[in-house]
Amino acid sequence: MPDLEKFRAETRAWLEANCPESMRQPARSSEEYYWGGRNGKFASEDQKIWFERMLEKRWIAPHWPSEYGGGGLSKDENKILLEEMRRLGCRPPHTNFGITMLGPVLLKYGSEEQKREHIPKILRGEIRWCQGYSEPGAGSDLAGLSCKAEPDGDDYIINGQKIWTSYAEKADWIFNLVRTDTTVQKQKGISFVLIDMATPGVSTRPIKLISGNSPFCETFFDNVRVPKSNLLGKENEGWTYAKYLLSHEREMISGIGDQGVTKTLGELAVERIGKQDGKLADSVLRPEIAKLEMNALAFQLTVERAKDQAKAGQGLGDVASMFKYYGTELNKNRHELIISVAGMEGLVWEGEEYNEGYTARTWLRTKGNSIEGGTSEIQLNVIAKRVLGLPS
Amino acid sequence: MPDLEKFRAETRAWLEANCPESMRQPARSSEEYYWGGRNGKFASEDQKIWFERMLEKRWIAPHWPSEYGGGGLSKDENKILLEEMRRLGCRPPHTNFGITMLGPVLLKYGSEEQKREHIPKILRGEIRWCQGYSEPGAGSDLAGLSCKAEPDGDDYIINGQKIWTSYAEKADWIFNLVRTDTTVQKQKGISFVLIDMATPGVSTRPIKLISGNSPFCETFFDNVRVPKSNLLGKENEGWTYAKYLLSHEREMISGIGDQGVTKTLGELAVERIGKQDGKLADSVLRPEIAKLEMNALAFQLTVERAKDQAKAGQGLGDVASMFKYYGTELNKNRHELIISVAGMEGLVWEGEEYNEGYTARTWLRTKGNSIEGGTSEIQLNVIAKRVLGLPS
Amino acid sequence: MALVLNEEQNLLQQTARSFVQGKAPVEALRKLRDERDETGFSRELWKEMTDLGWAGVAVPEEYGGFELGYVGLGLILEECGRMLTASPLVSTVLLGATAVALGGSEEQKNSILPAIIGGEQILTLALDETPHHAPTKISMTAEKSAEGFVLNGKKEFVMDGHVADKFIVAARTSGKSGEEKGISLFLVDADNPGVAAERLSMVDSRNAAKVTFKNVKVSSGALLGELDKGFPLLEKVMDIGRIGLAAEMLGMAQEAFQRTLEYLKERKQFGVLIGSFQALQHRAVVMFCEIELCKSMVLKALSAIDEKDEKNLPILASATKAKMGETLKLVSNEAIQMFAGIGMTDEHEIGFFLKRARVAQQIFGDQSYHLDRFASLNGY
Amino acid sequence: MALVLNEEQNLLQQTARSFVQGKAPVEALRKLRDERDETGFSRELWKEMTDLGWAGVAVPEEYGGFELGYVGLGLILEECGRMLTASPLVSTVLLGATAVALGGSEEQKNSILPAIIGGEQILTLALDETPHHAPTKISMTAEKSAEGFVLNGKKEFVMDGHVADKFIVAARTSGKSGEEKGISLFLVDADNPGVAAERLSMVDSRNAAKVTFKNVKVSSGALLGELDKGFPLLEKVMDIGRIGLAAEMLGMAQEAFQRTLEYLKERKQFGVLIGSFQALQHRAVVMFCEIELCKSMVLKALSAIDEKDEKNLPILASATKAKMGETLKLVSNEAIQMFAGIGMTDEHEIGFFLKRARVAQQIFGDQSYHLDRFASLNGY
Repeated sequence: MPDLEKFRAETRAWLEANCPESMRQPARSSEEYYWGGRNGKFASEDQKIWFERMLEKRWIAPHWPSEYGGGGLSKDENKILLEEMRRLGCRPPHTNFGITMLGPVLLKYGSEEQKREHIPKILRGEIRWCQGYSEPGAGSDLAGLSCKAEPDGDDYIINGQKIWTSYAEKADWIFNLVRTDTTVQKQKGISFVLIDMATPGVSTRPIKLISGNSPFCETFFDNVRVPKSNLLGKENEGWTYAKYLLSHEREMISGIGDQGVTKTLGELAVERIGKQDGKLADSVLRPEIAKLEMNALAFQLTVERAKDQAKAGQGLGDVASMFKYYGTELNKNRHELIISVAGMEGLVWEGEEYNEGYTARTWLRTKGNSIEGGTSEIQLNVIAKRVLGLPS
Repeated sequence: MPDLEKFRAETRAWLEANCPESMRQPARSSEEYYWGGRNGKFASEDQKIWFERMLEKRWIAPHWPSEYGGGGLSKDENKILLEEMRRLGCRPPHTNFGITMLGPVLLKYGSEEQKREHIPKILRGEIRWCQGYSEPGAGSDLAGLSCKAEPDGDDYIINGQKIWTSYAEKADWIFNLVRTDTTVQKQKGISFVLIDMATPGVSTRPIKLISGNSPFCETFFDNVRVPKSNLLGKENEGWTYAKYLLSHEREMISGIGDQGVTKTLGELAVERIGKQDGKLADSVLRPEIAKLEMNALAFQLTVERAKDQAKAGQGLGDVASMFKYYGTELNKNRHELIISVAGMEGLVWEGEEYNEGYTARTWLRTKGNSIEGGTSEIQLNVIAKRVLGLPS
Repeated sequence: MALVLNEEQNLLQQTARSFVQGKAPVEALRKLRDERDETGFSRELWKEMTDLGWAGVAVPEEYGGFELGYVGLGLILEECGRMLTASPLVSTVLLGATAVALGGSEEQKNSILPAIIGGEQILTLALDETPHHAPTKISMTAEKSAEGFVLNGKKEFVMDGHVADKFIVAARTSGKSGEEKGISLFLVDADNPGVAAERLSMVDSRNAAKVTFKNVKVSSGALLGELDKGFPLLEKVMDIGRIGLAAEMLGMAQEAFQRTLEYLKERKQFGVLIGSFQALQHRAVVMFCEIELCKSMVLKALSAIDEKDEKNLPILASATKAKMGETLKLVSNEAIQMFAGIGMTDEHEIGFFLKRARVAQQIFGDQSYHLDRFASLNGY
Repeated sequence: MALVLNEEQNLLQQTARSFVQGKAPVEALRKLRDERDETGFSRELWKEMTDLGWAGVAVPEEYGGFELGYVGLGLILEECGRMLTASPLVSTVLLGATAVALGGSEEQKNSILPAIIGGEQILTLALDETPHHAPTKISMTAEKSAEGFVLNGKKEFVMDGHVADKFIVAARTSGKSGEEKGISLFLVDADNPGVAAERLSMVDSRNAAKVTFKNVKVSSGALLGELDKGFPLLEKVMDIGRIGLAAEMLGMAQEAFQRTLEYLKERKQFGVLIGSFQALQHRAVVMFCEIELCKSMVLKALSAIDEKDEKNLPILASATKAKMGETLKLVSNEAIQMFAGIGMTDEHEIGFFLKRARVAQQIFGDQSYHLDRFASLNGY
């Protein structure tokens, strides 16, 4: 323990000395993060400094094995680093689906060559990744995909279409689910392939969302030739890797919206609506806000409890199954209340005075939380069957 | 129109002159109504006077045809009479499932002999009826009944069991659904039979409810011999008659709880909780009460709209399908709020000072509203399919 | 009045429906938005609407109106709601014409109402000064001068504010913010020196503007209704506005629900129609029930205006606006969730309903405002 | 403290579970009710419970306790909640022992705590004077006299009031109803002349009584804590009581949910298990989630007592009581609806959970009370 306390003290001192002031402010949009990639640009000199210092410190992926360029920190150390970064408000130095999504799968299932090839590039911000999972018309039925890969000598020829590929138009490589066997049960004929998006035949088209932003694309594959060495793990076993990745993604999404929240809903309400006789002036909104904050507290404690359980060697337990569902519904409710609290001001779409519609756009964006990464309905089905053991 | 206005004036004058004062107070329990029957007793002299005067006036079933002893009133006249009775707070002079449930079916599908035999006895309060529909284990699957009637000469021999037969232990006759054909689709082998409960082999056992009362019984049939002339309509077509009756019952249940309600929830809350700064002192309950009253107003207007539509010759329309579901859910919510408003006092079970637990018992009783006569879930299924046309 | 449409009203509804769906479907709003149209609605469309007599539907015959009442106007608003049609119907007709007809002098009525009916004038109400509806929180002043009044102040989120020809302005002639007494209404021309409107870009792509009044001089003939006692008139205009807006919202809710229902019947997942999933079925029925309830309330409230049921109007207005707001919130959220991925795209129209829903909920008071008022009016 | 049970706590929970399920299942409560038992709980059972040391679980060692803390006591309460076990655990241990341990003089602690631990004394808190929890609304008076104090007043719905040996009475020594200042706590023996308890029959078949105090004379040594400044002590005792009660409610909610889930897996309708209906599945998952949230809150709140986290205790107590109340209301209502007909019968046990649920919700403040307090404590 004294070692960990020492680590904490050193970490804190290092962060305070090395994280530029502007990198300690909450980011207002995804553009304020550094995403790297072949065309990646730093949004500011501070961003560049911060990235380079963290890279040098090997803290871009602090808990990855050091042999591939990770920080090699223990779980406890990694937790302390994250806590200290949160305490100071430090932004992540580098955002890349290669880190949050592909990395864990690659480390677990990838070949030695693949790890040595891809991981250092991810960490150095040279290659930006995106995810090719969903297809038009498949929706929640992820395994019902039809983008196909046909063997041709040492290559696969890939044809098909993906949708909801986040930032595909800015990405360099895509990790892509393809069908390699159409004769078996749908989950059993899927493979997990890594594709350079510069390969001829790959094209993308951004999808504009109701929030006015375009974080997603459609991605098209037209006779795309990919070497078989880009297959992750074994052919036709991609579904296993995909599910492993998804479970990580669901945890991540349930945390969405907590980033950059500096004021509580109650504080925001008092600021926007004012008080009367010592209580929030809107007497109808007040209990609704209290319920939301009560539930948010309960949810936060539940995540804590699951982590404590896991730490005590009892596994995450059944409770973790609800994080995606409950977390995203909670976040949607929170933003409904935020626009209620903001009144007409929260419904302005443009204009500097109104932060370019940040409140409204964020509210609209949250509607996708309970859709992406498995809809709430899918989550409820899964919990009913797997956790509660209810019959089909 | 002037005729109707004249009718209203006369009706009002007659009611004012003839309805005893004590019969204008809301009844606190079902025992305060006159149910008639072979063992029927009047609870008070006023109750007797009121029944006899209304009987003489032929207003026990005011809109039934006069040839069978009904009042022969037109729809408009009947509505006026009910309005005037409600205005004065007059209790119904006679409560009998023979009037509210069996009567409409008998008048529509019964033979001339059956009408002449049964209707006058119902009106005169000589025979009290109960309903034999549900069976143990069948629940919402009403048509899955197994109480069987086997032909034996001019008779049926009936064997089986019914449950949830309201007040069966006090009833004289039962209208009973029986299976007369086991070889066809379940709805097609059902018959509707009228049975004198004094017949050997009929026995009943009251079921105590969570409210502490026993309004329902189990009813057993052990080789009960019933003449075939007691069959209503045609053999094996009982399901048609049963559904016709059910649609009446559902409408009736959705109105439950409005009887005898003299104070609004808001008034009750102010009386029990008090005000602060001009508003209800419980600031969290206040919007919940307002929502309930808003919904109750909307529901009441919707019933009105459906009636107006029907009157305008447009039929009851799709909207009527929701009355049972919405009305019972609303009533349950209302009673949840009533016990919240009453605090600990609303949870007392016995004692004169606490009206023998009337508040708590009524609250518990309302839980059955969304179960009896087709559960809320069944209603939702039916509306989804029949009204919204959603696929199976 | 029975809660059922008569033949004339049915006909009006049919006409309105086919006109709106033909001439101003949701696509038209998208076009206005994408082309950043400066007016924010189509003046040609408005001409056609006024040619159909829509601006005079609820105006008494003596001023050139057609006396089809607010039930009639409500039907038109409902149909416009279905297609999210942008037009000055709410600002000019529901609010402007109503305020003048209820509170105007004979001279005002005779000069303004025919101009509204003919589609020659855009009117609007300049009321709120904060992002939340608060009709007594008026700080804007109108000081008595030799010739009339001098107005100073700022109004927020004024509907069609940047294209209005005339404003009905709530200003304080005495008392202080929060008091009902001391509020007076004025008719102010948009070209009056000192009036400046700055258009805002809203999430629903409909018109709203910040309007400032700087030493704006008006004659004493500009007073609408009584001096210092404008609030009861204002309240009545607002209640009518709330009910009319609820009619528009009813159209939106019905259309969003209808589209969702159709989607449930055609979209397949795991090889079956998603409309066969019981959980979605039950949620659809809940929406159906709530919409049916809203239909009854809106019709009753509109009838109450026509029947001049002054006693019940405030309660009905608040109950209807609150209930309609709750229902529209439910339906617009459920619609997005049930359309799922496709509903999140700007390309699909369902998102437009969600966006307009929240703005319509806010105008003249959201659910919080009206539940509170409903409770107070009921004595608790 | 980590939000996870240690080995000792797991063992305590297992012991409590098998004891309660073996000796005091729901059937035992039914028997007490049907036989109109005069005590309202089994004294033999209570003897066994105290022999197991349950009355001393949260008491410091120096007074004979076992220092397993409130997390330990909470686990026992949770298990009792599962079986709706009637006992003086809440009145005597959760409230009585806590109040004496926190506020008592050395003399009071030394005389009372061992008697509680040994099962020799039943204590209870006589607090509320109205049907709604309102701890500052105290009109009962304690007037200073030569020998001590004279108490006059009436207390409503006092838990185990008719069998208590000693009351902890909140009375006013100055100030007026509604004020925190001026409230003092007194230890009053039940056999003191002038004390009269009238038992009430409650929906949950548990003990409550109306207790009147008429010129009840106590010595100055009867004062518990400081004169006029009893409220902070009272508030802390209540917060601990709220959290302990939430633990009992958590047991009830889990058991009611478990029974419902089992029913869904065995009951057939239309030839299939009703647990296969998607709408019921989704509703079951919603209950599951809410219960998981409650588990975390209850454990955190109990830990906060043991960690003497005075700063967060009030907020955690209110959040936990409110959330647990909401969840138990949901679960008890859904249970009845899902059991349907059979759940409506007195013969089936599920109704007992519904009945106890509403009483437990009310004690020390229902959801309304605690949401309001939670909002105020959070500054809005």
